[in-house]
Amino acid sequence: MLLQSGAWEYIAANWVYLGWGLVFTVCLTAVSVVLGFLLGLPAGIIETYGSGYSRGLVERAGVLVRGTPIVIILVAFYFLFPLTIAAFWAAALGLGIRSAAYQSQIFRGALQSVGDGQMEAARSVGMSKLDAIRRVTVPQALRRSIPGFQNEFTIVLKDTSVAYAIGLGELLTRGTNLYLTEQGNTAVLEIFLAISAVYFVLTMTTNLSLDALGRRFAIPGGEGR
Amino acid sequence: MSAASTVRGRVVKVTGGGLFRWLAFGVFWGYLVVRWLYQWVGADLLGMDPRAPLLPVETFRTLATTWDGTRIGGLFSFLRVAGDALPAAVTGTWLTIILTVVAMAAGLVIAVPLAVTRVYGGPVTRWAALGYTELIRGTPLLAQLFVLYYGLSLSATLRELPFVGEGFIPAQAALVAMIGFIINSSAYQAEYIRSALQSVEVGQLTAGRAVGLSKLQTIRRIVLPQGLRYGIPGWSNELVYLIKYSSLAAFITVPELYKRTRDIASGNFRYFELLVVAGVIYLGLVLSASALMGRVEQRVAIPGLGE
Amino acid sequence: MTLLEFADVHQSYGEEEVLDGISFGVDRGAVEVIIGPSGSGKSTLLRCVNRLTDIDSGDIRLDGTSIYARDENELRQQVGMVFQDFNLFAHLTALENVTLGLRRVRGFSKEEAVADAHDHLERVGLLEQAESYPAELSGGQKQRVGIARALAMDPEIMLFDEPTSALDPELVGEVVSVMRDLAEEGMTMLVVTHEMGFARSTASRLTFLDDGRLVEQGPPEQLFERPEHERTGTFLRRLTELHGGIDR
Amino acid sequence: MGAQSGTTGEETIQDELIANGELEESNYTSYDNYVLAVEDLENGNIDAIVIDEPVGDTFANQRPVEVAFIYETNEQYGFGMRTDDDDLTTAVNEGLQTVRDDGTYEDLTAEWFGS
Repeated sequence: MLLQSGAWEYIAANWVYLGWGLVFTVCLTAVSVVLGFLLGLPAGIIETYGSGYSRGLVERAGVLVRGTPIVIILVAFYFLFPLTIAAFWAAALGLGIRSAAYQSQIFRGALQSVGDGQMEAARSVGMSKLDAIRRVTVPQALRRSIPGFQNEFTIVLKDTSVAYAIGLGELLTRGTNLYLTEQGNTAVLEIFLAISAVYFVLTMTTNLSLDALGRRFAIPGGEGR
Repeated sequence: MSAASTVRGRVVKVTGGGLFRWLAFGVFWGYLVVRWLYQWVGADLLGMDPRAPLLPVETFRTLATTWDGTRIGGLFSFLRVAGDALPAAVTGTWLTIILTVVAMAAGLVIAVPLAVTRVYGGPVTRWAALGYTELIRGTPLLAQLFVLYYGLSLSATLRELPFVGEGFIPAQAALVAMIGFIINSSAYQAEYIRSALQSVEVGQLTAGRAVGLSKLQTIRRIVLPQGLRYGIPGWSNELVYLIKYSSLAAFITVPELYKRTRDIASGNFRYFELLVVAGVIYLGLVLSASALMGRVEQRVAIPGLGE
Repeated sequence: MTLLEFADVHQSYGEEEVLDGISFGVDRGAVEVIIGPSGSGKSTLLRCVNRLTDIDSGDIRLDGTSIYARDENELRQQVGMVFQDFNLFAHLTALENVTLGLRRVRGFSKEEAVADAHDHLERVGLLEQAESYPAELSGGQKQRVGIARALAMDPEIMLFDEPTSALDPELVGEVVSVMRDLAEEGMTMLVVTHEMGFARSTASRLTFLDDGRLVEQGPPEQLFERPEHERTGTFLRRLTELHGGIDR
Repeated sequence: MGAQSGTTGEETIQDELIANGELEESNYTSYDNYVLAVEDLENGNIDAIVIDEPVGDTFANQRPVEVAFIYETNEQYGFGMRTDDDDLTTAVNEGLQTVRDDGTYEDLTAEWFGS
């Protein structure tokens, strides 16, 4: 199956349609990663500093979510949610909660790598445990989580493609729809190569920009990277 | 950056006490094995329909109707639907396991030389290896599967090969998925092994050469043995990921665990029951893989290496 | 007048008895130096005073009231601590390391905190390094910031947990001189150290701990020249060979 | 053989062919949607698909495929609604009735479903 020139014109002609798919993918990624952070950070803190009961609960929930394929989580949110939420929010919720289960591990690892010395120093000055977490260990852990966060960001970006399972109009689903039109099915290879190229560019740019972010927040001379 | 931090999230930590855990694994794998043997061999021997459920589904059905409207009735109707779906789900689980195991093994065979070239190769080979891993890791697995299945219609070519679809060899669609997983997994495994190799102290390499070992010997005898141990957490995490991501094969018509349960659900609309059945089996596979890798990590561990 | 008092303090780690009935008092303004082999429980004893480590039985009293009868954060405002490996807040500058406690614990306003912090940094000779991050400071400078951070809480007693053992030999002097100035200003100090120079010249009393028990206590001259217990003598002789000359 | 999962076409294959052993279960593939099924038919991955007659006719005109034969199941087309949604049901039925009375029903059927 050679790459025919007609195919590229066909894709170019539909760039608006695909363009909106790209917007969907980027928005879905952003919302899911933010949701993952809002749930993942507290979960990570509880798993590091929490008492037996709350820690056990968060750990088991994390194991359950990390042990379930993302496609099942998405379909579950899409079909089982009593309120008729749009497919976008079902996907965002599903991707967000799964991302939280992984981000909690990133933050837990980072908090533990900050070391007990910092917490003891803060407590020895008379700070409460909560204050010490907010002002001393978490700020340092956030800096150390940037590589893990960067990794997670690109994973969520790629996993938005699984929203194909619930027919959400993101990039890959629209690529498939384009392929399934009458003229489209001769351009199938070109369509999926083009879509893959877009994901590749997206991943590269996010990696580069997060690298820059990491450097900007790095503590001078420090191992805070 | 230690090997662990490039790991895509942590390996699923197995919680739960010792005895309970082994009991759960025993029941889980016991049922799977019994079910498989029944389907392959047992059914013909006993002259029964291989797709018939072993669990007392009929009794669940009657109990569900007698207690209809109550909580217990709901439970039994859940068990009936789940019981009905288990035969197909377990057949699909076999394919899920095959896809994962083959892709991990073949992926490793490709990943080790890939990683070694990334760290020790010449400029050209190093760039090629980097290009391959970054390209595969930069695009979604589902897109890669679509390129292989719909784009290249690889399955049409595979279909002509004599052994495809006979006996234990899966049909062409599954082979396409397997190829896709091998390529995808080899890139991620190469990344873990590359960062593991780099966390082996430089001193080890110089020490090897100082003793007179050639570059290749040093890599094989000193750097790799240590590097691969550093790589185990990453590798076992990739195994857990692949078990879950194998569910994407459903979208190129591969009848593995997820596709079979979803097809049943799209027929009887009992999405809750079917998602629970699939979810529980996936969780069982993931926790077993984590426990197994945890044991491997302990047995292979050398004191003071890789903390 | 006794400021700090240990009353039959017991503490064990698993079955191992780390502190086996320690009782002694520390007078206000005194410089109590605790010496002994590693694993003798000296650091553990120190960490019990600000409740970073709990005890199994007995009591510790500060200003006559038990440290367990009050809020642990309030207790720690009165008990400053300097750590062996500094534990400065890695993401904050030297100045911020000191102001954090002033603002969050003592409720100072931003201006008050910065002014007070500058005084304390000046006191330990690090005013110019106020804006540098810990990773940009030498070991000696880090430890002095640690001292300034603890002093900023205006504590009644200062605990020093082997303050110089993580330092290169040539940096020990700058930290010991700050500790000496503090002692002269009348700060009550409980110091765990191997610095025999400091112990001999500045300590008002030496306490020799071994195997979780108080073996001998007395002024430096007595323990160095005429130790009552043979174990004290051998320990001190071995230590002086290790650390070279006596007066540093 | 192929069909869209969850359709009556799939049911026919399951009940009429697989259940009585005429078709090996591994030789049946279900698809997310029937267009993917036709694609695989064209690619040669499967030999035949079971699909609704009108859709089959449209594909036959557009693609290098043909309708082998019609298997009469006298299924009816209908609208799916929530059982407790009475006012929607009455509204749809009334609409259907008016469309049938003024003849638009025949024109649309002719236009979309051919002869």
